[in-house]
Amino acid sequence: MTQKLEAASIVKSFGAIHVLENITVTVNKGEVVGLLGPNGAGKTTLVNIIAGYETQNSGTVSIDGRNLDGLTPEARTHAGLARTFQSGRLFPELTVAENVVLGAIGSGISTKKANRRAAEAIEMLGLTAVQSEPAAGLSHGLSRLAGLARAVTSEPDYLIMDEPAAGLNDHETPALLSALDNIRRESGCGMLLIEHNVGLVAAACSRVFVLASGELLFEGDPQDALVDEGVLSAYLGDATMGLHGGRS
Amino acid sequence: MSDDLLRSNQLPGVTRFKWQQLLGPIVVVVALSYVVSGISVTFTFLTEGTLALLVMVLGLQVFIGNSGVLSFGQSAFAMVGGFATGLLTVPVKIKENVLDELWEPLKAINMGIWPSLVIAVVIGAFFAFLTGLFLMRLSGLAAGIATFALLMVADNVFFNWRLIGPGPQVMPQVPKFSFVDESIILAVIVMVVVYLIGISRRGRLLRATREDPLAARALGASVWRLRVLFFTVSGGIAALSGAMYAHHSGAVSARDFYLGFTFTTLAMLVIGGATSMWGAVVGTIAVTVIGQILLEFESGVTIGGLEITLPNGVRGLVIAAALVAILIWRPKGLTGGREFSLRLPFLSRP
Amino acid sequence: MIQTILDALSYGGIYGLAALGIGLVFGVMRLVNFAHGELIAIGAYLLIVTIDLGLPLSILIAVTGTAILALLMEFGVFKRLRLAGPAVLLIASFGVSVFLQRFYEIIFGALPLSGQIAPWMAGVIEFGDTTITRGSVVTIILALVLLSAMWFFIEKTTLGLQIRAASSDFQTARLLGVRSNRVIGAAFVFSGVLAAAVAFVLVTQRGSVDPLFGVNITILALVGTVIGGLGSLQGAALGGFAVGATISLLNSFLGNYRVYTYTWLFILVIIVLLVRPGGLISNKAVKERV
Amino acid sequence: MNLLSVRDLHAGYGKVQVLYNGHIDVEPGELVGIVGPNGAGKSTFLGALAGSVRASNGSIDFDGASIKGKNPEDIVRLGLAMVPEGRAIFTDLTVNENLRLGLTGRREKSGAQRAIDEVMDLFPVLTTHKNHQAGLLSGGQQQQLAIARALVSEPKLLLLDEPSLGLSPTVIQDVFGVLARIQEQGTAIVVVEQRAHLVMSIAVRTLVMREGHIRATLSQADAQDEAKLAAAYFGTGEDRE
Amino acid sequence: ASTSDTADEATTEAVVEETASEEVAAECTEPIIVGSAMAQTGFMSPFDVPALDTARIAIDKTNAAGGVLGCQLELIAVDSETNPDKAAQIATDLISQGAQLLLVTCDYDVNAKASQVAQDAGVLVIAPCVGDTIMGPDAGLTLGFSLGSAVPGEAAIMAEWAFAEFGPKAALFKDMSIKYTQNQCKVFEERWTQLGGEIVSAPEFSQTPEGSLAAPVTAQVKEIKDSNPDVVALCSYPGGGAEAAAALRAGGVETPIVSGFGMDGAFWLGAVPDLSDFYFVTYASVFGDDPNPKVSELLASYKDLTGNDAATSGLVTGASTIEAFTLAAEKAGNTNGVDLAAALETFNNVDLTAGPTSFSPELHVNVTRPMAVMQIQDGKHSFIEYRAAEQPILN
Ligand SMILES: Nc1ncnc2c1ncn2[C@@H]1O[C@H](COP(=O)(O)OP(=O)(O)OP(=O)(O)O)[C@@H](O)[C@H]1O
Ligand SMILES: Nc1ncnc2c1ncn2[C@@H]1O[C@H](COP(=O)(O)OP(=O)(O)OP(=O)(O)O)[C@@H](O)[C@H]1O
Ligand SMILES: [Mg+2]
Ligand SMILES: [Mg+2]
Repeated sequence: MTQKLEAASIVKSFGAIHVLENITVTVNKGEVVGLLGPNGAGKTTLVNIIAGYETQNSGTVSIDGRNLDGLTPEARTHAGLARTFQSGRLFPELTVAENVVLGAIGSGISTKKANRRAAEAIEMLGLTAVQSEPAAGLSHGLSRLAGLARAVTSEPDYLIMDEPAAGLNDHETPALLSALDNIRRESGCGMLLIEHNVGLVAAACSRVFVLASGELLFEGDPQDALVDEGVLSAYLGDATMGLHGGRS
Repeated sequence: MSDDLLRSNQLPGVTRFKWQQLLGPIVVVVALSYVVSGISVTFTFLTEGTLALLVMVLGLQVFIGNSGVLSFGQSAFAMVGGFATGLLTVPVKIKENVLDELWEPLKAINMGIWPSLVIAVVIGAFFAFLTGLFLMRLSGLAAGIATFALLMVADNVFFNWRLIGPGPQVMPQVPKFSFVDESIILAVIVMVVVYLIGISRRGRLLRATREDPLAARALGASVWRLRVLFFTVSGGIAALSGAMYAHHSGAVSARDFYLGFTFTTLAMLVIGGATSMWGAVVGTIAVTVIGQILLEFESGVTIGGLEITLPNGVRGLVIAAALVAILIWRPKGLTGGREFSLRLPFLSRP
Repeated sequence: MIQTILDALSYGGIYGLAALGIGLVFGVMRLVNFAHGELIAIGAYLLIVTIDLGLPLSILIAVTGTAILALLMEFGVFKRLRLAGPAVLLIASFGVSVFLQRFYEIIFGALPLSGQIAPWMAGVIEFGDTTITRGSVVTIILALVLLSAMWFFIEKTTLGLQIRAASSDFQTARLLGVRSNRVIGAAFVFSGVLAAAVAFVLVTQRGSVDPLFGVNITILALVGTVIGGLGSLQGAALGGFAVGATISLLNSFLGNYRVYTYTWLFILVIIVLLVRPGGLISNKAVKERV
Repeated sequence: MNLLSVRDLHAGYGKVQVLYNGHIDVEPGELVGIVGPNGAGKSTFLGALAGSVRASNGSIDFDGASIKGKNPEDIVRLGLAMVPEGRAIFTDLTVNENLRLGLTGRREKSGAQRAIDEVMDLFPVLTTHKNHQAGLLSGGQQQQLAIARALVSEPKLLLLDEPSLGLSPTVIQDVFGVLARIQEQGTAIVVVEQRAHLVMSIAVRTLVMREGHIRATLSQADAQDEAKLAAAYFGTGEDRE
Repeated sequence: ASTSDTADEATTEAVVEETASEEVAAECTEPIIVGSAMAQTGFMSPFDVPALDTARIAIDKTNAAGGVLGCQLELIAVDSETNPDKAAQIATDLISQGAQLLLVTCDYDVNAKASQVAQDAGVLVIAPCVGDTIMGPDAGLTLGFSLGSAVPGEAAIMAEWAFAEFGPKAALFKDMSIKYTQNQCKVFEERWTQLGGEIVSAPEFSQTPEGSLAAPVTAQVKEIKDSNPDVVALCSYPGGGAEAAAALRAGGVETPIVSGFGMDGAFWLGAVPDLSDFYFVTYASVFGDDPNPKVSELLASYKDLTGNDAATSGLVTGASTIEAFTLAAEKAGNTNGVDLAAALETFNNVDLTAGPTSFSPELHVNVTRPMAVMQIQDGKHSFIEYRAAEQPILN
């Protein structure tokens, strides 16, 4: 049996609003998978369901065949999941280093090892200069990186990232890309990457899912997605715009 | 990242044990206690009472400071501790005179202060654990009000139920501590416990839940379990404080631990800075000092040949105003919520 | 039985009214204002001290005075603590509360001041076997009228919207042009007016005022505000009402175990909170998204 | 005459100095961009203009009067509106209420409803979620709301801090389309953006910030020159103005 | 603020009568310090302040008459703010300053800690107007006394007088919020049934620590009304007591109400306009019609000193405290706490302003002393008679 994170046949509605209609998304261990879709498509909701912050109406979430339904977010973390938040959610009064190291402490890694993991993550994501400062004072972009660093220190089997590159500029995203690649190669974890930066997704992912209005619009190779008719009309529009500027 | 930094396990910006953070406050408390209590019997009395309050504030700090959940419930556990030690140590004859409706088996018991303290702490922690199982499901203001409800229930029960105490009366003749040293030792033990549990892995995780409970869960922190654990410890410490208070003043009654006590100790915590053990120490000292100075002024103080006497009633007024002023001046408390440090004088701005 | 319900209604009415004022400041500012009780007390003092000028003038003075004190509290203390956490605010409001209690004691003495405000409110209306005091009827009507007025003001007017915005994110509201300090001041003024209304009802009932006049009702109304529903005025009024009515009902049903009224009341409070942490009315449940 | 003219502006948080020597000129109907790496001080610069970050030194003249040291609520009433970074919507109010609050700083009280209708047309999600609690919107929807809220005040000068954050590609197109339109109608705009290409293609001038200083000013033509851009960004080569 | 009173030169006749000491006043180097840790602010202050004032008056008078054992008395009073712990600290301080007599708050539950301090230091401690027999050996306070008239006597008088006046069916309206009111109704009930009366209903209520009703009392009033009593014994104190009285009348209970010292004074009448048929048993009348000349004289001095009329009659105990101390010291020949206590324990109907006063080694509070029965009619107070308990109820 392949080792994978699977959200199978997920249905979710908030009252009358149907957000996810029978969505199945899988992430194999060691694989980077993209999740695309217009605003309000249900991407964050799906992440919340996988991580245990929302309960689906039906469908199951499992890791390596182990059913996670009904488990609390913290239990899912101990089962090998880690996530970042679309809105950052650092611990504002704690220092950046403390934020990062807590990722490891929380999943029960020894203090010594936790410190080493944190030091590596901090260095890898370029946070060394601010590591002793309280997280509250971070600029927007740095706080997103710190959130990512916090998630990776827990040595997860599967890492879900909700728009990690939002607020990073065209020069910083390549650095993020290589950092992600590093992490994946070292730990062999599977990654689910939510992004609106299609270029980043195309470069990082071996597969993408495209959600729109709660339905799965596309699943497959990222390059194919970029030219898919449905994806273009629902999501990308004039696709080049978001990527490289150049208004015609 | 240089290798020796890694080897010495000292990642800058990360919480870790520092001798000065523990010893600094202890030295301050011990030195101050001996110096002040040496002045006169009155000051010995004041010192002892303040140490009992300090233990309470430390008990509050360990829960409120680390979890960020406002709790009024610790006063209920102080009440439990005070009553427990009272019932265990008051002479049998006094119980017959004053506690006529007391449950028979309780009437006969009489033991020394030290075993009684241990039992009081255990009972207090037990009650905190029991109630914490439920109350710690709540957060924010709901938790604040629920713990407040706990205090009201405790007050109402202790104030009326003559089977387990003196009802609306005081329980007199609680044996007193013989020396100030006893209070000092207890306070130091509590300071060590509070500091160590605060910087422990669980303490750090609880602080993460304080900042953002939802994000903390994503790191694997069970908010409820952590809170229950710290609530229990805090309840045990509060019970110890209640018991120390009883052995300090020689009497105990439900109203000793009611709103006045609750808010005085909370104010001490907030004024010192709720997020550090040092804050609890500084807050307790600061509020006591202000109160004592005003008391002296009320009796007339001569400054540079000028006799200044405050009229009665102004003392309470000025203390309240001073507390509010400190909060306005330093909303994070006098220490800014940081632990003791030799480099930073504690009054430096955050 | 009918009598019991009538009693519960009228007792609940006062607490509902008190909770409305607390709920206004609490709902809008997330400030648990312990010093609300001292607003009630000053209202009562002013009524008793000036009643010789005639009831209408006396009420006018009490309402104005209470509103001014509320404003002073805001500008003197709470405005300066805008960025402080809830624990700090709570302790500060408690400090203000104690300060004012001492102040009243110095000015008016520790002994109660007594006087007769609107003695007609003590009279009873009888329906066959059951009776209800006129004061209770007035209280319930007053509570309903003020609740509607406040609800309209907060939910439907622009100033109300600005108050809510300023309290939920002070800095951003300013960026949009909301004069945050002023609109929050306005909310305090209204809470002062509501406190004066409670003072009127209470003082006609108790006949005297002392420095601790407002403490108990404030504590209970605060609890009511929270169990009623965070941030909702209807919730606050309902919660206050529920607390008052429960006290009254427990008092009838507990018989000679009445002294334990508060024990049961507060156990019920805990149960309500555990079952509905957001309060009884969470229609406008302010949820948090991850 | 310049609508906005800033000289020698210094700003920071408490004792921490973050912005040094900030300067910018914006004429009516101009769109000026600001780019720079994380932590460069871009948001601080905008905040100082809008009055939410305290400026310690220098001058800010807006529409012929100095606004340095003024309160944000007064500045917005003069016609300078800002879309802050990270959405800053009122999460517990409804979408509609958020929009109505945008009217507070509006100078002309007439036409308010028309302005709201217009932005609702621009961002259809706002109509569908009109009476929903804003905090429940998705990230990108919230960002649209934040932009819409600033638009209803119809300011003379609009400051946007990373408007594209979290927006999907089509919506980014829409937003920049709108910016181009209101710019044509005479509104001046300052945009902080991470997507340098995006902003440079429509901005007359783009300031490049690094470490609290404005290191370069690039023209629209420069934007096509990758080497020049990179140089300005990373401080290699001739970036001093 | 602390106050100290020493003698002026004027000489008035000594209050000291029979027990005057044989010894000639030795050369007295230092004044005898009387320390007060009573409450000058807070909820006990309405009781404490008048008593403290009359103690001051009595000290001046004593000093003018030559003092005690040839020494002048000096009063040092520090405000305890009705806070038991502050009181204990102040007591410690006063005793370390050499206080030979400590005055404490008129409520045992508030003064217990301060009293214990004096007890442990071997100093005589007197609570001028505690009305509970606990103040004394029962609580381990062999050096603790009260000059008050205790509930076993007070409530017995209430029962005896009301039984004689109104007949056999009584309702109790019990305030459960403090020990004093609980005991009051307990004693009343016991004495009433001893007399052959019947208790027809006995509902309870409580007040909050701040002194207002904790819950409405309509149900209780109805219970009382339905039981159709001849008299209602109201065991309470204002403000909740006043609200309860108002509720009785509003609820249609028109029968006479009898109460105790707790309901003394006119300050609470605003709650019950035009109250009639209300009776209470207390120390003396402060409404100008008390037949005891010592009381009238004291009330006059009190008015001179403070400018106010006394609110309640508890103040007579303040003066009596100093009178008793003086007599005891003269008898003991020194101011050692143990000797003073022994001297006080021999008091047998010693005539003080508060009335004839007796103590015994078991009982350090008076229960047999006559008390004033007062009436309120149309909101006006008047004195009826002095009356002693025929049979105090000690448990
Ligand atoms: N708790 C909730 N109650 C009601 N509606 C909700 C709730 N949570 C999400 N929604 C709605 O569900 C839809 C999907 O939201 P979600 O955040 O998952 O979108 P998304 O794909 O992450 O979008 P974006 O790219 O903008 O972040 C949105 O329309 C949102 O308003
Ligand atoms: N509230 C604050 N308190 C203290 N320092 C702050 C605060 N806000 C920002 N800073 C500091 O000011 C500097 C500039 O931050 P700013 O937010 O202006 O950067 P930015 O250019 O907008 O970055 P980004 O592109 O990541 O948003 C950073 O070093 C940051 O740490
Ligand atoms: Mg999203
Ligand atoms: Mg920024």
